[in-house]
Amino acid sequence: MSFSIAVQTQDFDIGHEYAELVAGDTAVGAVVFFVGRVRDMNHARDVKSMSLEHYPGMTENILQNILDEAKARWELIAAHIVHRVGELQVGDQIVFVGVTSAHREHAFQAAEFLMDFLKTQAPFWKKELTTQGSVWVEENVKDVDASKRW
Amino acid sequence: MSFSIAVQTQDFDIGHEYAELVAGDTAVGAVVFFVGRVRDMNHARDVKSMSLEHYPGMTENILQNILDEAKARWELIAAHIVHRVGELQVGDQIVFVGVTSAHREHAFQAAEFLMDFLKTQAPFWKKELTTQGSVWVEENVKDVDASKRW
Amino acid sequence: MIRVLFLAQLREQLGAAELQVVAEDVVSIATLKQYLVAGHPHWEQFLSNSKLLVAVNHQYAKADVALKTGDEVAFFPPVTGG
Amino acid sequence: MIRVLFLAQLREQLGAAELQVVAEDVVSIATLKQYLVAGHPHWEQFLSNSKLLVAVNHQYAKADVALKTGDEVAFFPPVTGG
Repeated sequence: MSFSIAVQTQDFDIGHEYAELVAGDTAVGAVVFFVGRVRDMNHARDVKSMSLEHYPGMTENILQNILDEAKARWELIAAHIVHRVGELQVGDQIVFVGVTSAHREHAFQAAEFLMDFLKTQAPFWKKELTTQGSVWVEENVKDVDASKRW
Repeated sequence: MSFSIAVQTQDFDIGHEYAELVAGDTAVGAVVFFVGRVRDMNHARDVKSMSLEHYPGMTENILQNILDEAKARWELIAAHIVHRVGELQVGDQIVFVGVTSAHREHAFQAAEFLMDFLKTQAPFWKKELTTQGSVWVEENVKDVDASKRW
Repeated sequence: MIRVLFLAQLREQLGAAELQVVAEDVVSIATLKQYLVAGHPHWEQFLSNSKLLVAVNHQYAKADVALKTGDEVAFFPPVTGG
Repeated sequence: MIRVLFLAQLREQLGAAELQVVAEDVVSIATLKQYLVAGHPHWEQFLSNSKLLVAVNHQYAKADVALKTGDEVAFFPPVTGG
């Protein structure tokens, strides 16, 4: 796969993603993965489930831009981004970012960069169904700050 | 498993490690994984295989110390370290570090911290079998520097 | 025609997902906003939100970007994926 | 008795993996090193290496740590795992 993105309603399998990411490449010394999941509590709201909307066409453009930027900044062998949309339950997987490199500092930094920019640039929106009704998730100032360090 | 370490000759399975790490915990919002692998080239040496020695007893102590330190510094839900010893081939997995947290910055930082300290503190030694004979791997100055940032 | 989309919370606030605007009516994002507010005065509070983001043809755009017929313009709140 | 271990490359350099030392003969890591070199002069170049690490009872130790009978002391080069 080398460098690829996917926006999908289906779940993804971590063992499978890992196998695809390292397949046949003996130059890989370091693999870093990030998985984001729906947690049961967000800003003191008791979350039951969430609905994830995106902007088809733009989402893919932005994810590709972010991936290209990471490739330009670090020595990467492969990178893959998967983001789910639609209805998700507590404990469900939302996003996968996997990066491989010869060197661990490149893999770690690229994975953090991809997540920081995905969080602040990619057109996804979460609406949580909580015990107090449905709530659009607000922009997270920590995410905005995190994206400014790169 | 919550917080645990393992030193073993057997291989480990990433899908299984991931499943164990997140099992039944709906507070997990972020999972970060690191996998280190034997790569075919190290400092311009053509690597065929490697032999990994450790200091039984001390290794477990140090890994436990590092894990305790990470728990004290960040809000972690679970963390697991697996390190292999013995004879390894190019493409084999060497080390696994997995961390879960409610927050991605905690998971990323703890995973990097664990790897930086494992690299500079845990008593493992690599001897590479290369096309030019066998070579003890030298201390990596970059690793020492990386461990000083924490 | 220019295709105008409202996404996520903004769609619910405006009660509109999409509309078509004749290209001669607008020359930039800024004038498109004025045109929309002229037709729907109660949209002003939402469209004047300084946090609102705008994309033209699937890339982020500033208010002074010139628009032409066939363009797709989207207005949406700060993103919250990941 | 104190159990003394030499690990990894140091074991190959000294040609020794382990030996036992009577506790009265040594009082610290520093004097243990002197004792070892007195018995094996060709070990000096390896045991005087400033990068050499020392552990007592499975924890890192400094040269002035006092030793007692039953202790396990290990000398080894910088670690290279991960």
